[in-house]
Amino acid sequence: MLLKRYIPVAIVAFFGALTLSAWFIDNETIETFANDDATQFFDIIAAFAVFLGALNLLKLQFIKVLKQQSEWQYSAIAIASFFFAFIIGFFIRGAFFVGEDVYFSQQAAEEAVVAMNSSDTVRPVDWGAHVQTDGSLFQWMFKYIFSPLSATMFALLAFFVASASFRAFRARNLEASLLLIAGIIIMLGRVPVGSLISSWLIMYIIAFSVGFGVNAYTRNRNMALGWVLGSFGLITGLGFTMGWPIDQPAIFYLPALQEWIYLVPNLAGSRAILIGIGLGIVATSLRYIFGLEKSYLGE
Amino acid sequence: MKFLEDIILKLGAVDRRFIFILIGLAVLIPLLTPISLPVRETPTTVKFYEGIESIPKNSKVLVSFDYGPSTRPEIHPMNVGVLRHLLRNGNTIYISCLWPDGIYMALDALEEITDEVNPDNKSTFNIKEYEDYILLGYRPGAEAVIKGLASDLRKVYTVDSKGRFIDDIEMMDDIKNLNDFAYIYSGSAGYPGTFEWVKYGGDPTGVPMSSGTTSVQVNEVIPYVQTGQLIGLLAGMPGAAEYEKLIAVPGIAIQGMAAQSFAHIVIVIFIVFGNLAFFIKQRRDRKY
Amino acid sequence: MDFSAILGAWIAAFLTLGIFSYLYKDNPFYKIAEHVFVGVSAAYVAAISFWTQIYPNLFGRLFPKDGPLSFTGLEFDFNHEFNILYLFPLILGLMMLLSVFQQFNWMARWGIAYTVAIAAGLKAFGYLNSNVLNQVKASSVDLFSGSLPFFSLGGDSVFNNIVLVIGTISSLMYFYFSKEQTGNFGRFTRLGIYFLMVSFGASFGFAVMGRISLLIGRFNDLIDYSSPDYNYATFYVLLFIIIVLGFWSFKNREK
Amino acid sequence: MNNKYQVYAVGIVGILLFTLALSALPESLNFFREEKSAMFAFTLTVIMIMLYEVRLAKSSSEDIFLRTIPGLKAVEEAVGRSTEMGRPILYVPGIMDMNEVETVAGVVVLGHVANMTAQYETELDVPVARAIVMQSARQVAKEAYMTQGRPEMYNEDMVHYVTDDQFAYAAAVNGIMQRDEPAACLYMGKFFAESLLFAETGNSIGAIQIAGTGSQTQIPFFVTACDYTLMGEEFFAASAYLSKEPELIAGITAQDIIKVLLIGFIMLAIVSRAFFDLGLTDFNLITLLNL
Repeated sequence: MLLKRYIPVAIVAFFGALTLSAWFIDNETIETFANDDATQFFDIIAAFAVFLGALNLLKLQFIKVLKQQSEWQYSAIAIASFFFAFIIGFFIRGAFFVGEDVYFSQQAAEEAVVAMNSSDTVRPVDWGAHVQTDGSLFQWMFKYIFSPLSATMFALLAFFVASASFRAFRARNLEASLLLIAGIIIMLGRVPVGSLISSWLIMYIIAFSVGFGVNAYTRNRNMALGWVLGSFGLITGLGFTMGWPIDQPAIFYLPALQEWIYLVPNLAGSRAILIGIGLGIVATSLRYIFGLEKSYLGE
Repeated sequence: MKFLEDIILKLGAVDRRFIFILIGLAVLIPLLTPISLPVRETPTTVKFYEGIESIPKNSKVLVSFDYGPSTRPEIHPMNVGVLRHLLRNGNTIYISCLWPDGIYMALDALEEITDEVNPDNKSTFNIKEYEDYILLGYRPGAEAVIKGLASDLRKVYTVDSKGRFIDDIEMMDDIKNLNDFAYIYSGSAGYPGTFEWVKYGGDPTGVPMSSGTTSVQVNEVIPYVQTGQLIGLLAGMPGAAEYEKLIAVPGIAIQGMAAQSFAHIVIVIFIVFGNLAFFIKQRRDRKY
Repeated sequence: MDFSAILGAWIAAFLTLGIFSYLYKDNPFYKIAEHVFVGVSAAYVAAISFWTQIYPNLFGRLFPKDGPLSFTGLEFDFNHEFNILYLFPLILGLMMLLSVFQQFNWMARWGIAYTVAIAAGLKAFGYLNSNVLNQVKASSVDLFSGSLPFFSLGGDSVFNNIVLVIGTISSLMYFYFSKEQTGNFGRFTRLGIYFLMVSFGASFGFAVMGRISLLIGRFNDLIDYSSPDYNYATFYVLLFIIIVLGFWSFKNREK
Repeated sequence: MNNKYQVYAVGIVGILLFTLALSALPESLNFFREEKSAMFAFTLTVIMIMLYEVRLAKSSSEDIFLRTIPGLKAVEEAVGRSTEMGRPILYVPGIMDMNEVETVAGVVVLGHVANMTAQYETELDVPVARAIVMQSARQVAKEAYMTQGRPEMYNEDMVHYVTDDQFAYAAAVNGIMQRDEPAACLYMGKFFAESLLFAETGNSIGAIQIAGTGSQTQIPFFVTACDYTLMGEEFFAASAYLSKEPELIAGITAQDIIKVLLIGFIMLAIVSRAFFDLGLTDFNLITLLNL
C-alpha cells in the first residue's frame, strides 16, 4: 500500500510544490534543480520508457505474425524495420573518418586509404556521436528513410486542409460564415495574388452578396434587385470620381483587410483562448499538486 | 439556369480525390515553370527587418535553429536570410539548436552563404568558423536548455558541435549567459521554439528577440508581437518571401509564392462552389 | 553520385510516393510505408534517447572520469561532475522498465507521479506568467488619452482597441461555466463566439498557407530525385506504383 | 453567499500584506524574489480561492450549477452509438508525454470514457505515443473496469504503444482507423500538426468525432473537421464535469471567480492607464505592480 499508493502521491506533492515554489525562492540549489535537473530527470525516465514502449510494440507485432492474423505480413515488415534501425543505432558505428571524409565501414575506409595512397589512419567515430555525425550510416537512414516519411506525412496536410475547408466552410449560420469569411480573406490576402485583386471588385462582390442576403431574408426579389443596382451604381460612380485605385478604400483591399483581421478581432479571440488555457492549466496543475485529482495513478 | 445549377451541385459534391489532384497540379506546375508575382511587405515583417537592422554593428547575436526537415520549406529561407542580414551588418553569430535535426539545417544554411562553396553568388560571405560564427550545436531538454543559457551558458555547452571545449574558444570569452547577446532570433517550427524562447529566454533576461515561425503558429505567437515581447515576426513562407525582398536577396521563398497563390485560388474556388451548391440545395429542399 | 545516395534516393522516392498513395485510398503501398515508418521510428527514437540522454546525461553524471564510482571500471567523460542525485532518475527509469512484468505493474506509478509533478510545477508558472498575466497586461490598452487616431486599419487606434477589449472580454466570458448562456449574458457570450470564430478562420487560413509550403518542399525533393543523377528514380517508382495500384484496384473492384 | 466574498476580500488583503512583508525582508534574510511579487500574490490568490471553494463544496449538500457543454454530452452518445453499431471506440490521448498537463487531463478523461465503455460493453482502443502515457492509461482503464465490476473485459493491450515519433504515430493511427473503422474517435490531449490527419481520416470513415485540446493552434482544425470540440478551458474542465464530484467541480467555480477577477482587473487597469495618460495620477496599475 505504501509503495503503491502513498509514495506516488507524496512524490507528486513534493516535487510539484518544490518546482512551483522555485520560481519565488531565491536559492541557488532549488533554482538549479528546477531549471535544469528536474527536466533532465524526466528526460532520463522518458528515455527508459521508450524501451518499454518498444517492447510493447514488438510484442503486439510478433503476436500478429505468430498467430498469422490478417495482414500479418505488414507486421513482419514493421519488425524487420525495427531491427534494421535498432542494429544501425546500437551495434554499428557506421562512420569511419579518413581525414575529412566519412565511410560507412572500416573496410571501405581502409580501401580508400589504400586507393588514395594516403598516410591517414582510419579513425572510427565515438559511440554516441555516431547518431549525430554527418555522413554516418545512422544519418543515411535519417536522411533517406526517416525524414522523407515524416515530411510526406506532414505534406499530406496540404491536401487535407483543402478537403476539410471545402467540406466545412459552408455558410450554414453566422458563426460558420464568420469562420469562412475570415479564412478566405487571410488565404487570399497573405499571398501575392491577393494584392492583385482590386478593392472595387471586393465592393461589388459584397454589394452582390448583401443583395443575395436581402433576397433570402425578405423574399422580395424587386427589393434585392433594387439594392444591387443601386449599390452598383454608387460604387461605379465613386470609382470614377476616385479613379479606381487598386488599394483604395483600404478596408476593402484584401492585404490591408487581412492585416486588420489578423491584428484586431483575431487577436482578441486568441487572447481569450490563451487566458482560458492558462487558467485551465494552472487550476489543473494545482489540483494535481494538492492531490485533489489522482486518477492518473489509477486511484 | 437549371442546367447551370446542376453543374454547380455536382461540383459541390465532388469526390475529395478530385480536389487532391487539382491541388497537386496547382503546386507542381508553377514549380516546373516558374512564374513571378509581386510581393508586398506586411508591417510585422517590416518591424522584424527593422529590428535586425537596429542591432548595433559588431554585436553578438544568438541564432537558434529550432526546426527539422519536415518544416524546412517554411523556416529555412528565413534563417538563411537572417544569417545574411546579420553578416552584412558585421555581427557575429552564435548558433544553438533545440531540435536534434537543427544542426543539419544550420550546416546547410551556412553552406549556402559561404563564398567557398558558392563562389559565383553575390550574396555570400567570406566567413570563418570561430571568427564570424560558432556552431554550439544541439542540446536536448527544450526549455531547460533555454533556462540554462539564461543562467549560465557553460553549464549547457561545455563543448561546441565539433567537440572543442568552450573555454578554449576566443569567441566565447565574454559570453557568460544570454544577457551577453545583443539579440536573440529563433527560427522555430513548434515545440520547443518561439514560445519557450519568449517565456524562458527573452522575458526573464530582457534581451530583445524576434522569431520566424510556421504559418500555423502565427496565431499563437502574434499576441507576443503586440506586447513587444517579440520585435516583429516572419510568418510562414510568405513572411520569408517578404523578408527576402526587404534584404534584396530573392530566393526560394519568393519562387514558391506562385505555387502558393495558385493552390489558394483553387481552394477558394472550391469553397465558393461548395457554398453555391449548399444554397441551391437548401432552396430546392425547401421547394419540394 | 555515389551508390549510397542513389539507393537512398530510390528508397526515399518509393516511401514518399507510398505515403502519397494514401490520398487515393488505403492500399498495400501505404501499408508498407506505414509499417516501415513505425518500425524504423521506434528504434530510431530508442537509439536517440539512449545515446543523447542516458549515455551522456545519466552515465556521464554517475560515472564521470575519476569520479567516486570509477572503481567499477565504468567511466564516461562528458565533462560533467559526479552527481549523486542522478541515482533517482536511474531508479525511476529502471522501475519503469520493470513495470513490463504484471506483478511489478505498480512500479510505473513512481515515474508517472514524478512526471506529473514537474509538469504541474513547471508548467503552472510558465502559463500563469505568459498566458495569463502578460495577456491581461496587454489588454489594458489606451482608450482615453486622445493621442491615438479614432480609426486606422494597420496600427493602434481607439476603435481597434475598443474592439480588442470587447472581443477579449466577451470571448473570455464564453468560458464562464457557472451560468447558463441565456438572455443578455447569452447575447454577450454569443459575441464572444463570433470573435473566436473569426480567430479560428484566420488560423485556418494561415494553416492552409503553411501546409501548401510543405508540399512545395516535398515536390522539390521529388523533382530532384527525378533527375538523371539519380537514374530517374521518381519516374520509375511512380510508374511502378501506378501500374500495381491500377491492377490492385481492378482486382478489388467488387469490394 | 456574501460571506464567501468577504472571506476572499480579507484573504486577498492578507496575501498582499504577506507579499509586501516578504519583499521588505532585510538583506540577510533575502530568500524571496521581489520582482516576482505580483505573480506570487496571484498564485496564492488562486490557491486560496480553489481550496476554499473545495472546502465549501465538501461541506455543502447542494449541487453546484454548471452550464452544459455539448461536446461532453456527446461523449456518452458516441459510446452508445458504437455499442449499437458493434464497432470499437478509438481514444487518442494526444502525442505528448505526461509532462504536459494536457496529456494528464486527457488520461483522466480516458478514465471516464473507460467507465462508459465498461458499462456499455464496447470495445476500446487506445494507441499511445509515449510509454509513460501507456502505463498511466492502463492504470486508469483498469481501475475503471474494476469499479464497473467488469475486470474480465479489461485487457492490457487495449492500451498499446505505437511509436514516439509524431508522424509515424499519425500514420499508424490513420491505418488503424481505415482498417478497424471505429464508430467514434475521441481526441483528448495535446496535439500538433497531426490533428487534421486524424480528423480528416476519421471524417472519411464516417466516425463521430469529439476532440478536446489545449493546443491553441489545433483548435481550428478540430472545430472544422470534428463534430464536437472542447476548446481550451472547456477541455480542462471536462474531467471535473464527467466525474460529477463536488470537489473537482469546485475547481471550475474557482476558475470562474478568477476569470471575473481578471476581467475586473483589466477594466481597472484601463481606467488607471487613462488617468495616468491624462496626467491625473503619476502612476498606473501595471507599472505599479511591476508586471
